[in-house]
Amino acid sequence: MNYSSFLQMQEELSLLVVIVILLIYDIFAGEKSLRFFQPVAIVLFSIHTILNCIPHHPFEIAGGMYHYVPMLTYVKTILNLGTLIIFLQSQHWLNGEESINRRGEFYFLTLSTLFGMYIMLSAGHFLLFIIGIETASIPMATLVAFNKYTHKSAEAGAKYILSSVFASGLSLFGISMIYGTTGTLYFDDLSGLLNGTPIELMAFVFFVVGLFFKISLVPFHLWTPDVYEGAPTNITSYLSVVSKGSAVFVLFTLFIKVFGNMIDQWQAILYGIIIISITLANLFAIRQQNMKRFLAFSSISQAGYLLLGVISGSATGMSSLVYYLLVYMFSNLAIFGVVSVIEDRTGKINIRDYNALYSTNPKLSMVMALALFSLAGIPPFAGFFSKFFIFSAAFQKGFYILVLIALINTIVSLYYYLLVVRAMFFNTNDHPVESIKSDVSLKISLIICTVAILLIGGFSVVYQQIALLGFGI
Amino acid sequence: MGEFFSKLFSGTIPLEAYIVVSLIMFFSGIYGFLSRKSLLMILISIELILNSIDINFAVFNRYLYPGNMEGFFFALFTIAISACETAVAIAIVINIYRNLNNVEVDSMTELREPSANETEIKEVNE
Amino acid sequence: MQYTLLILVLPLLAFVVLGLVDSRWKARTAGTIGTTVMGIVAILAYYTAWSYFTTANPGGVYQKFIPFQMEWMKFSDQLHIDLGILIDPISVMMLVVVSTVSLMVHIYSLRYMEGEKGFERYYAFLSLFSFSMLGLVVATNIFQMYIFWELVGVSSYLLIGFYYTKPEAVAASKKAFIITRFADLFFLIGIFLLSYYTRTFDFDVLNSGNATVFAGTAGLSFLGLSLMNWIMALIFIGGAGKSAMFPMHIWLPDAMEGPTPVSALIHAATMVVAGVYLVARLFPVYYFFAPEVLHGIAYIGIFTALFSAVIACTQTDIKRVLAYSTISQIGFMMVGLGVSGMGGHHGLGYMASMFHLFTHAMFKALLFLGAGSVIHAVHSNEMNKMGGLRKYLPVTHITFLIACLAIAGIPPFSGFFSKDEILSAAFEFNPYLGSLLIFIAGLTAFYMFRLYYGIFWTKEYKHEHIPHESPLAMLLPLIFLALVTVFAGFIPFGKFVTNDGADYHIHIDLVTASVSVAVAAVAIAISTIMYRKENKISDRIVSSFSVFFKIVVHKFYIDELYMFITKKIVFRLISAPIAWFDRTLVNGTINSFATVTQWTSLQIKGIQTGRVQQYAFVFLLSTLLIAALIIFI
Amino acid sequence: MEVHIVFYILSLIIAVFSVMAVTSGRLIRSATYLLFVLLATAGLYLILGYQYLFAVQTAVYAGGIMVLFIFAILLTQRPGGRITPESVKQRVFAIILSVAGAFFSGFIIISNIGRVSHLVDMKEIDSRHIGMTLMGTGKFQYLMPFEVISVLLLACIVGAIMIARKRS
Repeated sequence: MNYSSFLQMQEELSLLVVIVILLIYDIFAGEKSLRFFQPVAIVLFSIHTILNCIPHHPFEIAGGMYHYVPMLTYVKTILNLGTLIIFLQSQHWLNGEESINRRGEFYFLTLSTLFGMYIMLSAGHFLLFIIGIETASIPMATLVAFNKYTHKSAEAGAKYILSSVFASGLSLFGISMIYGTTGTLYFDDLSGLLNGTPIELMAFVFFVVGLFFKISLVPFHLWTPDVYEGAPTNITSYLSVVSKGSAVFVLFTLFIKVFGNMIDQWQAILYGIIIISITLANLFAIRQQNMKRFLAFSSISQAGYLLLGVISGSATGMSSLVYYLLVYMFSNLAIFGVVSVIEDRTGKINIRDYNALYSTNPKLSMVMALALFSLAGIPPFAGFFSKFFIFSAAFQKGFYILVLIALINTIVSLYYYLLVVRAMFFNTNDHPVESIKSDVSLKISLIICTVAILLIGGFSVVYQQIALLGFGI
Repeated sequence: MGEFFSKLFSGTIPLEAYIVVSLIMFFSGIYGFLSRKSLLMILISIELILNSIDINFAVFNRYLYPGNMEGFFFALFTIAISACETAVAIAIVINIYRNLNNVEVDSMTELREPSANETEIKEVNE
Repeated sequence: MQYTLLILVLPLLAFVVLGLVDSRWKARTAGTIGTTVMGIVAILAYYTAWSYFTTANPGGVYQKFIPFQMEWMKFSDQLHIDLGILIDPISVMMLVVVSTVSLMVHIYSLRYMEGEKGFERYYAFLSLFSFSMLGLVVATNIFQMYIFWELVGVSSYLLIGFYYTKPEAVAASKKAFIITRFADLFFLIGIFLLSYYTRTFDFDVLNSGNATVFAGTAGLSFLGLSLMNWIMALIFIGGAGKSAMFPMHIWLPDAMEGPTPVSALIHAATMVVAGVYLVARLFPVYYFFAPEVLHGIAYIGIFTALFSAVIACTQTDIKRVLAYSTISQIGFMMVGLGVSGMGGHHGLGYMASMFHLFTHAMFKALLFLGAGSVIHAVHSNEMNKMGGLRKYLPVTHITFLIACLAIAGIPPFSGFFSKDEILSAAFEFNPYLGSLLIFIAGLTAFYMFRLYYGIFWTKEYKHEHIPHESPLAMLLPLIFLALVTVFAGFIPFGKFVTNDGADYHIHIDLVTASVSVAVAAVAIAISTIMYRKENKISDRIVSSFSVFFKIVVHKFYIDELYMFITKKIVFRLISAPIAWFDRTLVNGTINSFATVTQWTSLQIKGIQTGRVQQYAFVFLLSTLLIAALIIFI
Repeated sequence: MEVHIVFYILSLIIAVFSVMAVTSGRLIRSATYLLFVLLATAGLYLILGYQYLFAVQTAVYAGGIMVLFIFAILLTQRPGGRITPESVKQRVFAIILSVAGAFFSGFIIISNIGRVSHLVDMKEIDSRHIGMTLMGTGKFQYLMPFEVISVLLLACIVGAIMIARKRS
């Protein structure tokens, strides 16, 4: 019994320390000192992020139940950064009358789900994996229902928990069948044992749809727009960036590590799913009038692009995927930051309300336009390079038609991203959103995103660092 | 006929029998989830789904891989997970009840694709 | 030549400064900053050109310089994206063209755009556009070119949509952006394929004519065309999108909704010639490895030239006439490239095409700015609201006339020289092609003078206010460009720009020249008869039924017959249907893609009902289907 | 022999009450049927020789989850009230899909499980062994998930309380 080996799980332990400190602070601090709760939380979490951003040597503990590879540090850092930005963006909302009593819970629950994602990423065993994924999704439902006195949020929470439990039921069924045919749940052992017999294929499909659900791929996406619309905006961005990002990465590692022998089959599945995800989501996105639903469909189609990195199953695919994730995160968070501040201050959430935003809030609309251009993949913004890399990764593996379809879809997506740009810059409005004075933390978050969108495209260091680790799974 | 019965009652209970039982439980759960209107009924169906998976794990472990206790522990932890899910789900259902004054799944349709007609699209897209 | 970096950095800085301060400065300050910066850039470009052309050909052949190069993105060990500045004859020439026209537009806009809302923003976008166009021109590799290529698209989107109170302008900007982006898709696929097989983006390597670079593509073909042909065709589609070749030309006429100086900058001299520049840049690759595509380019070019020249005859919006004429002239340039060979006399087409690019940029910018001056005076784009303006706008009139003569190919104006070289090259390639091209040149002369007479002669339109000549800031660019137009033809262009870098002495082919001048003169004459004065032929016919005036009548009958043939038959039966085809079918097809997409998206909304059980149903059904599919298939 | 009879009885209970639990018209009856199913499942664990699992199943499900259900039912339903019946269309679709799913997966599993199945030993697994396995850090030992799930439990408790607690 080597308990001290657990001490090697630096990232998880340090996150737990943050969680515990915040929990104790929230419970025992008086009214007065609670005023500093949010700054303290953010500072603590930033320290945690900074402390854990340097990759170290790979190791595994608990008999291979927990894996660490350097690439995970990058992925976890990306998730940390995303969470940090969301914390920064949610300040004003949390200080509102309705939610101020629950801000302690907000941080606790968010960080718990983040912890779940950590575990999910590092797991080397299906049990630990399932616990991780459940930790990442069950408390998430309570976050979705966070504005519990509003009908929409409550409904979104219920929809999320029901869909999520249904998905995890199917997933668990799949795992039980995997266990039934192989007798082990360790990823390392499984890779040699699974070789695509019918029962394994069935088990695989049942298992993997649980992840597809989390990534919200068509046709497992139906919950997404409803939940995105109903959830508090900052939670929506958390769902669309952090939760989705971790799931995509895990999907990649599982496909390679556990289901490597079934590569033909899962490539076939992904092939179909990528096409319908991108296309259908684009078709839906065109007609949206609610900003959050719009972003939901946009993020579904972005998930399709992310899977292009997975389908290649190569080292370039992996590094392009992580890079794409990074860029997608900054772009999406910039948009969500703007959307959340506008919703928070004015309650306006329709795209029509964004008409002539530029005339009253030039900076917010500039940030938003930049991020939209980045998502649409227009050079020289970061989004272009990430798309280019992920397309080349798929291209190199011979998915020509798939890349072509994805490329054509970028035109459709350009069309609807331009709808928003046009609304902000070109359309007229008798009652535009009034001029918003954003708080410091939001400003910081938006500056971080903007700088990142501009710089990640401008300097190759980031990509090279990621590519250096190559196939670190 | 007699042979069939003697076969039924001798030797070990076949693995398939357990699987059939668990499948019945699983798909009754699925049926309940897909068809019942009350949110609480849906939760009950979920319990059935999760419970049937526990049986799978326990049986596979006992019959096929008795060497170690993977399935046993998986079942054990699944019970804990389903307890968590139920707790949270029930809290959310009660919250729904507060907001809607009922627990019917059909009344949760405020979040949906707006029934836009063509003119609205034109308005947006010009 | 390190200072060439400044050519890129300065406009970018100007954009950042003007963009960030938004409305804090007075409009005049912003305009002055933008114009000054562009002035410096122009001076730098001229200096670069001067020092390059005087020093860079020690052995009679121009060398390439890469004064600045850095690695930007490293994708894999062999494949990396660089950012650099390439100085060679065509890039230097383009630097001069872009910076000159851009400077003129900057100066012109000081007064033209005066008082417009968002004046500072306009200058910021102008700087951004100049930056991206200059970056495109000096790109050292195809990827850098692509990046700036797209940036040009973005900034032109912003500029065309500048009049955002006009819904047409907004729609046009989006259309322009999306169609060019669609074309760029193929460009990008071409780049994908090219880099995949050659492992390089560098123009230097690609243009070396070294077959080993393309060894990876040897023997590969698809649908009967070799892979290299496919790649180069895909890349050309990108160029065709930006250069408005048929059938992707439809965005250009619509884009005329933008401010007129913007049209002068984007749609005359810079963005639309990017496609020509792209083909010229990759000319050795086209010539050695994809000759079929090169010939295809010539045919697409001539078809587009004819097609849009015919349409130009029917337009009444003066900017649209100019737009179609631009498309037509770019078709000429494409023909020049398409028929060209490599080096010496064979490279005539290439040289001519570049020459025409240069002269066309000047006189077309002049035409657009002149049109802007006219629009400024009468506040309308429609030809029937003009007429008789020569009295009120003397300077505009003269400069416009010079430009018209140049585009019609009348010596000694610059257009004559460049067009004549293209014609000779085309004749050497294929006499039929050459003849057709001469006919199109005649057509050009015809519709340009139709435009000219329509604006400055014919019957005077009753204006509410008496039209007045534009202010000096607008006239100066007109005069400058007119001077360039008059004298540019005498530049020994072959000395500077040829595809092998060696000196080529231009000699005018007298036969071709005289034929083409004659055709142009006849076309102008016809135009004069038809449009110089308002025709009242029908009145005259009524009043001249008297037998005594039979001869006179007879004379008029010829006139009438002639009018009948041209106006009724040619226009109604040929030009109008082509214009209709263009509006309805080509444009309609593209628009219908959008409609179909929207329609589909409307039809499928039923999936998203808001019922969570239905979601679960779809979820399980898809799971089972996927499982069944992969198990049983 | 006895074990067979017990197994068949338990299976029958599970099969019948599973179906009844999801078709019954009254919530409280459904909950009761669910309880029967859960207890019968616990019985199956006993047949398999997993006494510990039996205990956990009984305690957590019957003792914990069922109580939650009863509370929730009492909170949200009028006593004796029936639930609004479902539309026939929805039921038919649900039946078709679940029966199809059951046959599909049953067919795949039964025809492919392909190993001779027999009970090796029905010996009770002693709790010391269970304890050691649960607390170990080596391979096939489960301290790690045990620790991690505590975070899940805590988070769920906090989340559930946050959602369920009344406006203060």
